[in-house]
Amino acid sequence: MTRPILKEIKMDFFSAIISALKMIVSLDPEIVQICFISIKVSLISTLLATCAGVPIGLMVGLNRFTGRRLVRTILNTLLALPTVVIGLFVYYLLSSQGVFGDFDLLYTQSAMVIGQFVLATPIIAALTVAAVEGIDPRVRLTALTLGANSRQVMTTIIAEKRYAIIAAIIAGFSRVFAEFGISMILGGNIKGITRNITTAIAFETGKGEFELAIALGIVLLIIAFGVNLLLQLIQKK
Amino acid sequence: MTRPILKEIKMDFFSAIISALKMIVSLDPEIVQICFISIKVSLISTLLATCAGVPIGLMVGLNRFTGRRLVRTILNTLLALPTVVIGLFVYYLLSSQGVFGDFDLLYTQSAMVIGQFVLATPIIAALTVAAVEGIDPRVRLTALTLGANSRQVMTTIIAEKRYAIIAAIIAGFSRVFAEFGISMILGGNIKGITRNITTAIAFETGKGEFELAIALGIVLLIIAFGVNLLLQLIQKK
Amino acid sequence: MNSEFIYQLTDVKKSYREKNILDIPDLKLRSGQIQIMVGPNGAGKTALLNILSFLEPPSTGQVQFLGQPVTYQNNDLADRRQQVTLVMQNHFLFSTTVFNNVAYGLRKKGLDPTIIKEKVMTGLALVNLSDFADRPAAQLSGGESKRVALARALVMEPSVLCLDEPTANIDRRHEESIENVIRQINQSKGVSVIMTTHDLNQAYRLGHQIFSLVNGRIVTTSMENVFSGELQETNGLKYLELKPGLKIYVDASHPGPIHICINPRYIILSREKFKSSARNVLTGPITNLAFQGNLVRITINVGVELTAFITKASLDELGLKLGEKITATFKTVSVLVP
Amino acid sequence: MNSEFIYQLTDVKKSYREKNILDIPDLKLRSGQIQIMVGPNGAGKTALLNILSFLEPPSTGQVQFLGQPVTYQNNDLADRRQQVTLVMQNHFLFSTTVFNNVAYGLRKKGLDPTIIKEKVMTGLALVNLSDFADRPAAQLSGGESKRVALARALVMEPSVLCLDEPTANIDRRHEESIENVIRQINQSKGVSVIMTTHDLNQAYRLGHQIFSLVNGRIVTTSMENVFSGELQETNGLKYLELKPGLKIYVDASHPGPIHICINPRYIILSREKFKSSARNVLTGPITNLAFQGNLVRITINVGVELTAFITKASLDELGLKLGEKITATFKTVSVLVP
Amino acid sequence: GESDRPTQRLKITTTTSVDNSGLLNILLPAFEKEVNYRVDVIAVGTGKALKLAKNGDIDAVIVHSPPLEEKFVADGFGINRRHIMSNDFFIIGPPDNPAKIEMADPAPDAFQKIARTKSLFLSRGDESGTHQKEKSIWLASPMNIGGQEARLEPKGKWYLECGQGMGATLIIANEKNAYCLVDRGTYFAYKKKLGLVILCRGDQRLLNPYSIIAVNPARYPEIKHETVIKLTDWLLSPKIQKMIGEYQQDGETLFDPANPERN
Ligand SMILES: Nc1ncnc2c1ncn2[C@@H]1O[C@H](COP(=O)(O)OP(=O)(O)OP(=O)(O)O)[C@@H](O)[C@H]1O
Ligand SMILES: Nc1ncnc2c1ncn2[C@@H]1O[C@H](COP(=O)(O)OP(=O)(O)OP(=O)(O)O)[C@@H](O)[C@H]1O
Ligand SMILES: [Mg+2]
Ligand SMILES: [Mg+2]
Repeated sequence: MTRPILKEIKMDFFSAIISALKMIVSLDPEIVQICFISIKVSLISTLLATCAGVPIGLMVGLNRFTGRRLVRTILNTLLALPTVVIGLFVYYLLSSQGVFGDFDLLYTQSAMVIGQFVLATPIIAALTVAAVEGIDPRVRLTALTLGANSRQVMTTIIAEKRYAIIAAIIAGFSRVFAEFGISMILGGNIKGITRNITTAIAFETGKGEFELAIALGIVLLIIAFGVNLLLQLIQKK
Repeated sequence: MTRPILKEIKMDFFSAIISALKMIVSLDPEIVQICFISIKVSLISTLLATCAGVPIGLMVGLNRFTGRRLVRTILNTLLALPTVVIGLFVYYLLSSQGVFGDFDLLYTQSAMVIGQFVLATPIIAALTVAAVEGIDPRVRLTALTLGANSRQVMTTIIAEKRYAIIAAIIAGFSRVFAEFGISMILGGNIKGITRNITTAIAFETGKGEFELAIALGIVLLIIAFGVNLLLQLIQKK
Repeated sequence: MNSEFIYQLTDVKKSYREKNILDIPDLKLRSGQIQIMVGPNGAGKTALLNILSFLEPPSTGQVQFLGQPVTYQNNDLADRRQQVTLVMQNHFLFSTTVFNNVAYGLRKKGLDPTIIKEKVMTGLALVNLSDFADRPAAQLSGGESKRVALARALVMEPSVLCLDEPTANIDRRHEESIENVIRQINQSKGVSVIMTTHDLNQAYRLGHQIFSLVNGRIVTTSMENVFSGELQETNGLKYLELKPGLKIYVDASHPGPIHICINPRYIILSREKFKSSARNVLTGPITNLAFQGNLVRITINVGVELTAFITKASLDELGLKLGEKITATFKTVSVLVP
Repeated sequence: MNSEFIYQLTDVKKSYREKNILDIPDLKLRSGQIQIMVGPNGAGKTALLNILSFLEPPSTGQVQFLGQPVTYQNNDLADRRQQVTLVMQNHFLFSTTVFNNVAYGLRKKGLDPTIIKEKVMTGLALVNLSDFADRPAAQLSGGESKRVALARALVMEPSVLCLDEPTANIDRRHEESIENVIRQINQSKGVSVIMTTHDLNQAYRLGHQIFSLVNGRIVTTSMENVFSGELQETNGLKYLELKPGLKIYVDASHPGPIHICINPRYIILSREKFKSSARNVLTGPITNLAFQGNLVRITINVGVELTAFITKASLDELGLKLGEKITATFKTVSVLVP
Repeated sequence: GESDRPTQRLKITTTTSVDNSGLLNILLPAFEKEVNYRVDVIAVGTGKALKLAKNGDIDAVIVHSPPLEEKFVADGFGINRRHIMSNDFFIIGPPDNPAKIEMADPAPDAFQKIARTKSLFLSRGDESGTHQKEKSIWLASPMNIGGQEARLEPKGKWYLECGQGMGATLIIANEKNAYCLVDRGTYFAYKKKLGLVILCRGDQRLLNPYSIIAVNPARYPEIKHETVIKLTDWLLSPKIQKMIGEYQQDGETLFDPANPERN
């Protein structure tokens, strides 16, 4: 049971950055695994949340229906869902007594994905609403008069507001990538299976290994930076 | 020193909502205090973060300078700052050996405000960037040609993009209102002083009082809803 | 199926809040023609074009398109919108290149890329912007941008082309070439064109039919000689005083601010004043003489500019010259109050 | 301080990427006048107005404003912008009410609310939109919206008013009243007006001075008779073939697509063809006769419409009538190739 | 609110198990009044508690990990370590007890039975007091099943580490039907939710002693050392010790008073 890096690095605060870089360069298998789990789970949940959140956001942001303002307020309110509460809520659904107990999903990456999906969807939806709400009405009219059907009008609106919608998706990704409560409750921080960067950070913090925790936090930020760069490249194409 | 509500309510999952309403109606002094601390700390930190984040967002979103794309990517990356890492980082600053150790701020509401400020500022800034980046260039030109100075141009841009900027502020508020890591590390979950809704939820969860934790989560959402309604009223004026 | 008319509007009204901005009891538009709508700002021209291009439903009333009533259900509208393309007064270009803008509608149709490319380049050539294909749409001048919007509509080859002030912001040369394009697609491809303009000369040059909209109502007169003012009454005679001493007698019931139109065909020109039942008799010098189709358009400065149409034969008979004084006579009842 | 000229531009160039869109070696604009800039789409009119209203700096060259060189430092610009107001071609209204839009600049000046209210209502009255104060700006028709933008600039009472196609989208009545407003603030308040238009009649009606911009260069001729085409050469003679058989001989060196302008003052009209050194001799019927200030503007259809200016005396002498055939003669060197 | 309480404050950390029991909420108000101090209780794991103490950010710790405590004192960070109370650990597991451990088994033997049958075992794996205790039991020689040689290492798919607090660990163990080591207080707090039952208890090695340690005032002069000493003495006073022994939750005694011999 060796954890060469996690155990041996003891450093002072200002060398945390160096050790973070060391961690990345060293490619310590445990760190690599932890990062991989974080990235995989967060990307999948963000992807799913995008598929749900962007259409919801478009629907609420573009249509005028009664109760629209209420729906918007509810979406905004859901931004304040604490991860612990989402975690507990999904826990009840997935636990052996729960509705989906038969699938035995608790303490798996799938459970984390479900929880993070619940977390990210309202974020992406609410920010998509903000992005498209003030859109020039001529975008829709122009698309319609050039023969676009409803679906095509939507993709046109997305294309016009691509920067703001990608910002919404980035905000969603960042939130789930940095969240901790859901991963802890639904993943269980089980070593090698559901231990991701944030639960590892909490774990090291609990042990009093603050510097190591901060170094892991920097690793997380470096990865987030990489993902952002990637998104920006996609966006430019 | 009794905690009638915190201790006595034991309920099944589906009655959590009812107990949440009961909590609010009953105005149990401890619950009231916990909610008050949450609201007070989050509002102050959001206010400060708005004062910092909106100008930063406007600067980055509206000006074309070299390295702008990098700054934007960094802002987006900072969205992924885990609260635990912020907590630890600020802890080092405020700890008795830290730069600000003399102020003895650790485990006070001020410490929580500082941490939450660090959390919310990049959120508000990044979403403000997204809001103003695609702004019609004529807004700026029209303001300038009507004799507006730089500051007045900014307020005009804010007024034009008010919905998206308020959405940014709401996202910032929601994030700090629902966050837990900073409150825990910097506040210490001290009863009556720094115990807010999220640390109370974690506390009850730790004791196995899941239903109570969920009920508290619902209380949190109800408060968030109220704050959102309020913001909407301000926005409409 | 009666497709002599592309549109038949019955009792169509459009209102925003309480304000009624369109009120059209009956309007039939023939297919295969260039129909031109004129009228003052806020008359409802854009609102009517939005209804004709199925972007907005009327508040009440029925619209028939090619003999079929329009139900304003989603599928119905999608089909119809494929056949009608509108170039908005305040057009919008997507934030991409000129090429992609013009290709937009063709791509939504799912055409083959090589065909799209061909059509787009043909379209850009029509508006003289072949070199602009790769330019970002945001970097065009006002007129260039408008012409791209026109090309984008033209490549769609719709059955009906609605144009809301298509040559505003466009220079004279291109105005002419765009007029030619409009004429050409109307003649060679049988596209029905419905357009608005504030340039009456353009309307006469292009239109098979011209109709006017004033205060949301169709008026049958042309839009020459539209004046507005406060209705006044002295000795039972109702009139509008356009300038001190310049009165136009009208036959109107409701007092207050009104628009009036004087049909230039009903104005009689003579070298001398003559006694008649006509109450409006105004004199002034000729300031403009021009051919207008088979007619001659004569502008007389009677304090305001008054336009009259006469035949070429009358022109020769009267031997009118620029600068000559002449008298215009018309009856109270030929002053239209919409 | 020499304030005879509001602007003096020296060697001003503006380029986007590598493309040079303005190239003005020397331009002086007199103060207190109405100066009108005409030119084809993409000529650089809007780009020049943006420089004159200090919204964009030139790429190179010097701009003097009221005799002072403009440094393009922030403070400098803020001061100057207070004195110059621009109404953009593609104007923008803030998403608030009409009143707030018109009040915008006054509020930024920090004026008293009652004064603001007064000025705004006066401004709205000028453009005939007094009833529209409380309407959201988004709910206006195209022309109404443009008029609000005009009112918003007028209430600022600037020293210089730049107007980029102020009457595009505006109906004839209001066009006239806006022209009157422009004339009036120029005369009574001495405001210098610099405006663009594609309507040459308007330019002649309003302008103290008219100058043309073609391909980013100032040309001294008027914008009547602008043609474009491919320069061709046969037997050493260079010409533009506007239509089959309709050639205009020019004196140009660089081949390829060019614009040409023929100054209508240099066109000689005669009933008969006469022998001369002038190489361009074209014949056709008169299609339009009109007064233009002290001159008479005559349009002849020689295959394209050609405009000539003659004096009233010549008109009487020649006794020209609508429809008559007449010959236009002009020299190769009087065809300007900017 | 904050205002009507003394502004002088004493900051102590305690383990979550003590905080969750509610014991200090009952005890401390009397002390606060007596010394006119506000006592801020910060609940964190043993590792983090000692770290905060090392940094001088708190005045005293209440922890339960003798080896770490000894090291902490030996390194000069803390002084005046006093045993104030104890409770004990249980080995719990699924009722069908696949490893066939018995109530009276010595703890190391029970663990070895689990290892041998490769029954699922969930470790906290977080270097907490409980985890330290668990590791020491894995290292101890079993008595009835072979000797030192026969000792199996906790390794393999059956041995899971969750790195979480006691409560969360219990919940996971319950979902997974795994064995685990749990302290008395947390077990009773969660008992109603659990299908797991106590399978082994009573071994001396399962004793769980809590101590209070003052942060060394020589290192951090700003520490409120005098008050910490007062608190320590007060906690060890007969009246308070009696209260500790009598404190109950849901009908279960949670702590035993201090063993005077240890101090
Ligand atoms: N969304 C709206 N809400 C309320 N009123 C509106 C709205 N849109 C237009 N109007 C009003 O309806 C009337 C007709 O507008 P419309 O745009 O059809 O005029 P128009 O004939 O196109 O004028 P223009 O020549 O200025 O373009 C105007 O008075 C306008 O103010
Ligand atoms: N941001 C830009 N980047 C590159 N080219 C530009 C940009 N803006 C304008 N142009 C080009 O500069 C030229 C001059 O543009 P400008 O808008 O000044 O023309 P204009 O004379 O106002 O024409 P119009 O009559 O159509 O309004 C045009 O060819 C235009 O395509
Ligand atoms: Mg219109
Ligand atoms: Mg322009």
